[in-house]
Amino acid sequence: MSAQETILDVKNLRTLFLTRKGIVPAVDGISFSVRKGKVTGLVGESGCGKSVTSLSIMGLIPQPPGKIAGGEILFEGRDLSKLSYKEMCRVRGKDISMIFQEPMTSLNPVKTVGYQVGEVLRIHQRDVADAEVRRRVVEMLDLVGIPEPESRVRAFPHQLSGGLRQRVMIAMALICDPKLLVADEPTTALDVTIQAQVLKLMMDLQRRIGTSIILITHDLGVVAETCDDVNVMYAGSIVEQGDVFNIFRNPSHPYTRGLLRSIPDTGGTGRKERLFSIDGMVPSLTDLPPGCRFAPRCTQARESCFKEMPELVPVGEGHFVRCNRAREAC
Amino acid sequence: MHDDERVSDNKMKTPDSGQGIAPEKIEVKKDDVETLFGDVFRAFQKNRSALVGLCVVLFITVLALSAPYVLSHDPYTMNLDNRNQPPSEAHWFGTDTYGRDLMARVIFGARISLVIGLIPAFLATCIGSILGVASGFYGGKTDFWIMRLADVVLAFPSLLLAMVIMYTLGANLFNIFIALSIVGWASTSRIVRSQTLALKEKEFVEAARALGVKKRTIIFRHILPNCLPNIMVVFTMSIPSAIMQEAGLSFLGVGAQPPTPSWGLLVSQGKEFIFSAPWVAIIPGVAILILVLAFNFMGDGLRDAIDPYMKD
Amino acid sequence: MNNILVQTKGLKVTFSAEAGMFGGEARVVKAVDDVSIDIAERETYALVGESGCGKTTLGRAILRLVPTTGGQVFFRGEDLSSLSPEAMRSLRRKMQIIFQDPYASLNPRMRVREILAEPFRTHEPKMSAKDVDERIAALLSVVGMRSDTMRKYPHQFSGGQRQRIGIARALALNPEFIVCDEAVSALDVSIQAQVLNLLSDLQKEFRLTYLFITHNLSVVRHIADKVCVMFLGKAMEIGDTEDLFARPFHPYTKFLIAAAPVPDPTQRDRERLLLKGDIPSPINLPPGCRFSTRCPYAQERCRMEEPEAVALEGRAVSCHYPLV
Amino acid sequence: MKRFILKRLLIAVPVLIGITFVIFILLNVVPGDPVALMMGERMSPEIIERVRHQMHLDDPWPVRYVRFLAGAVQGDLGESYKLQRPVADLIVGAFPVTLKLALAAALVAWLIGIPAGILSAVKQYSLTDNFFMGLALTGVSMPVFWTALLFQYVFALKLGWLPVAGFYSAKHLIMPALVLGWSSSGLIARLTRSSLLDVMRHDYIRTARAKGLRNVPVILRHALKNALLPVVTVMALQIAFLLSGSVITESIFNIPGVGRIAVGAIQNRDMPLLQGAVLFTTVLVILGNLAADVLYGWLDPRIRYE
Repeated sequence: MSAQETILDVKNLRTLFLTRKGIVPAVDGISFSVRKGKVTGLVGESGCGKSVTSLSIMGLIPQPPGKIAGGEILFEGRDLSKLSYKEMCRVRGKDISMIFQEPMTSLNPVKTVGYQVGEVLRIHQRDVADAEVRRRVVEMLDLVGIPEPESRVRAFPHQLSGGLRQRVMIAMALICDPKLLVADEPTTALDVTIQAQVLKLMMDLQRRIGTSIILITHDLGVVAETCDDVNVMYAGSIVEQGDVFNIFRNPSHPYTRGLLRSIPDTGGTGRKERLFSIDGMVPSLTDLPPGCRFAPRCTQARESCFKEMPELVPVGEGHFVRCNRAREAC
Repeated sequence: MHDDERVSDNKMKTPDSGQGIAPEKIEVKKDDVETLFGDVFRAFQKNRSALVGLCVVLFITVLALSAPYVLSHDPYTMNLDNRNQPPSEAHWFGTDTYGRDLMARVIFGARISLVIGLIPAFLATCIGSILGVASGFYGGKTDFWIMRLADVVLAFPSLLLAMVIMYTLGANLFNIFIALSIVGWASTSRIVRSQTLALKEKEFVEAARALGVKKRTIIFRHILPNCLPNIMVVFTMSIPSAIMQEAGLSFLGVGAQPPTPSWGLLVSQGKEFIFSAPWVAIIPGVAILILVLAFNFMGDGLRDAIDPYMKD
Repeated sequence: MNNILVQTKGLKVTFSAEAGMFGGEARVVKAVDDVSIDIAERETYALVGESGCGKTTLGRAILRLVPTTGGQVFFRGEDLSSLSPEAMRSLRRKMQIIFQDPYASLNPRMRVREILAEPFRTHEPKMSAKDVDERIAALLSVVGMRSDTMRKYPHQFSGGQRQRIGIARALALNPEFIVCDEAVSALDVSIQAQVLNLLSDLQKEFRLTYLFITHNLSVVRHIADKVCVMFLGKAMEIGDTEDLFARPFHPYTKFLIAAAPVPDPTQRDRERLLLKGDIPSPINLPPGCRFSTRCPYAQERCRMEEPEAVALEGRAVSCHYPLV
Repeated sequence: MKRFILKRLLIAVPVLIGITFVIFILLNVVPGDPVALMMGERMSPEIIERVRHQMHLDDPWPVRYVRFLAGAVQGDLGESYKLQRPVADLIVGAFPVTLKLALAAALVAWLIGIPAGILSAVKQYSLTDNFFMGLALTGVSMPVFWTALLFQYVFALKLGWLPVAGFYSAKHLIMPALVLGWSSSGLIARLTRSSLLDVMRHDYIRTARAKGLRNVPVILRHALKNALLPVVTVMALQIAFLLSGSVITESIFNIPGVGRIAVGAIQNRDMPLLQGAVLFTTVLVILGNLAADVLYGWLDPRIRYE
């Protein structure tokens, strides 16, 4: 992975939440990088820390109770976690932008769509004329496939369907030609046929503009369709990292394997057979087991797995696994 | 039930190979238990100002209850040689226009304010909750008419409505109960109604309907217990407003009548001498402020503790 | 062929979008519009479709949890609308429901014991407290939970565990028919697999019939015997699962299947079938076929004339030009 | 939007009829003979009976109610027993005074309440927040009549800045408006704070931050308008509160407004005058609520473009 130019390097990031029940290490020492012009996936189940990672990159962790407790977020060599508030504001929306899961609630209900998209331009290019903003907004809405963009700029969010709202979010995110787009479950709230449209749109635009994308999702199908690199997260840390083909063809962490086998109907064969399922449940982040976090649910766990947290070790080219048994034949 | 055995038989059966249905271990922390009492308790535990409010209320209550046994002066005994005396060692709060001990009158006044605070607030909360739940749960015409009735009551400035009721019924303490209960139920019913509407759509209510649970049972088993924390908050919040209303009515001469030592009346009687003997009017006012503030602190604390839970 | 357990004939449910107390044109949403399905005993029947297609409403209408405006529901040949309220109440023990949201479906102020005792208190008021407790313990073990969970409150459990409690409640009265309304949609994949396995074990164990409502096609393909694809209140295509997935006759079915992402990166460059536009608002349905505004094969006739369901190789297809 | 306003208007009609009914019933079942009260105890029974008949007080109550309604619609609220003048004239004469007081008080309440609420929300849990919220809670816990006396004592007697009572110049308005507005500002401040805090938790605020917008513009452009929507409604409800409060304020500061008329009418058992004053005030409240609803609908595009 290092061979190619990277745009973002996350090194040993730790994000904590201070709650009444104690310190919650939502993200616990994760490292990954995003290659220029590629789509990097963060995949995992709820509570694994994937959204906290994205908010940490954006500097949008609510403080308090959240806190970035360590590590570096190197964006083109600059550590974002060390930037001043004002500097970070100049990065957000311009160099790095973000789209969120809920298009229903992520848009301000009392402002027009045109205003909200145009606002990004106004923030980052102060001298731009109103007519120019308007022209760019219409152009952008057209680009993301919103019909009749001239009249839609005056629409309010509640007048649009969920799919169109998410397109507005995408227009908003891309209007300043960001170098990195962070997409947090961008299609989870959408219907299947709309999801397919939006994913295709994102991929087309990505290819055209060359933006790098961090795609956060729990849906392995979406990962397989879109990502170049994949990071599988479990209970606040990355358990497997690698090229999408490696991950799907040769999943090396028992959790990744379990996840893939838990999907009903892969390949359309196993109807009516029992599904593979991972026993038990994700450990509470306030009360993590001492060794490998997956050990209590792992069918192949040995004694040593319960004692110490394994390191992320290479098992192939650009393919890393956090498992004691990774090097054994799986 | 012809096929009882099916489930019972299965009881002894060990789940096969465990994949899907292996029993899971669950750790429980005892302090997590979700009861109304638990909520209220935690509210006071967490919120220092709520605790202070509670202590002040308790202190005033104890004082008011023990007043006849502790006080050396009688609140009704006049001493015309001793009119409008400033606070002194013999009379800590001074004396009023008729030479009565102001401290005794203020402390006895606490009894009125506490009773006025609790009883009409309680009645209003009960009436409002019942009508609110009925309105929200049954909907349709019931809802329409109850809510229009609430609109009518809410359209009156409440003090004015209470004044008119007192005008009609005659000015005395008992009628204040009635007037304040009539005035107070409407806002409670609106709050309870909107919460009932939200709860009615919840899936656990639908599950009860799917089981064939009767409507009335659903109300008492599922709707009301979930409204209760909010009803508690509304109740606590309506106590201070009832106290204020009584004081206002008595101040205007349409509430408690002399020589009853109602705080509002005390301020009203003292206002003639605000320039010569300001303490006569100011001290009972301070008493109102302290008691109302204490109740407001309590209510605030309770709401802060309960609201975040009710939101999700 | 198995016996029919549950049947709907021309079922209709309409909602008024605006309660018109003072007149004013009440806008009507046809949430379920003339749907007829037959669910055979011991099979899993899936209702699948996107949001607003009426699948959830249909499930609730079958259980008579929402009022119907037309058509009939039969349970073992008995018309439910002809039953007295008392008879309906006692029939409820035969038909149950499992909900989507494991957090909203359990009363937060009741302990697990009270939640699971409710079916018995409703239908077996004479049962002793000890018997009820025994039954609850048995139920908990059936769904794979320990009986000491009885003392706990719902918020002390994870989503998957809560869903098990919901399943236990549905099973309490030994029903024959269970509506699973998006029962696994809110769960993570690994937990979803656990619950799906549990559901199919229980089906074998207790000879259950499921109406499985979901938007997730891979779940449908895994669990269902028969599928009804719905779009804006109407059944577009009904058929046996394997058959329907292998060779969809209705254009909507075809595009719906094609839209689901495939968890296999080697297939990412396959030709993609994408639908145009959005799902139309259920308030102003287009004239003619309601799918015609999105359908790439739509002809003049489709925009004028609403297609009737026609039988085609053992399937029911509501399309003028099925893809045979 | 038109539908929305129409619906509100239609709901206001039964409420209006309801309040006239309630007022009528409450005031016409009052024990004690108004005529006897008006003419003194020593008048002979025959004359009293004749006057009763002349005033139609011997008709059954539904007839009297309908007559009252018909009169009220035409602006005829009867004649004051005590002052022997048309009630409508008395009230219309006094209304501008009350209106001035209520508006001045509302201005005070908003000018104190809204900025205090915003500051508290922005600096949640800080010293500023605690200070303002403590002040607000004290504000709502102070009885208006007592605050008024306190102000009189301090500003009129001790400092001599303002006149004690009466209503002759703008200077006379300052103290009553402050007293009345102060008690209402606490409520506005608390509501503004909680509403703004609530809005700040919404997803679209995070979106605005993700655009690179800084804190102050996020609040001004994205949070404030949404947060003030519920405050607008409460400000209209405050009209009821201010009118209610003006009953006490007017009688303490001896201001010749509608509130003082009502209190005087009670003291003199002047039923038509009391009836007129209450009806008038209540109609004002309903109009205020209606205005708030319309304003809310106009401010919120989700309703405006329905």
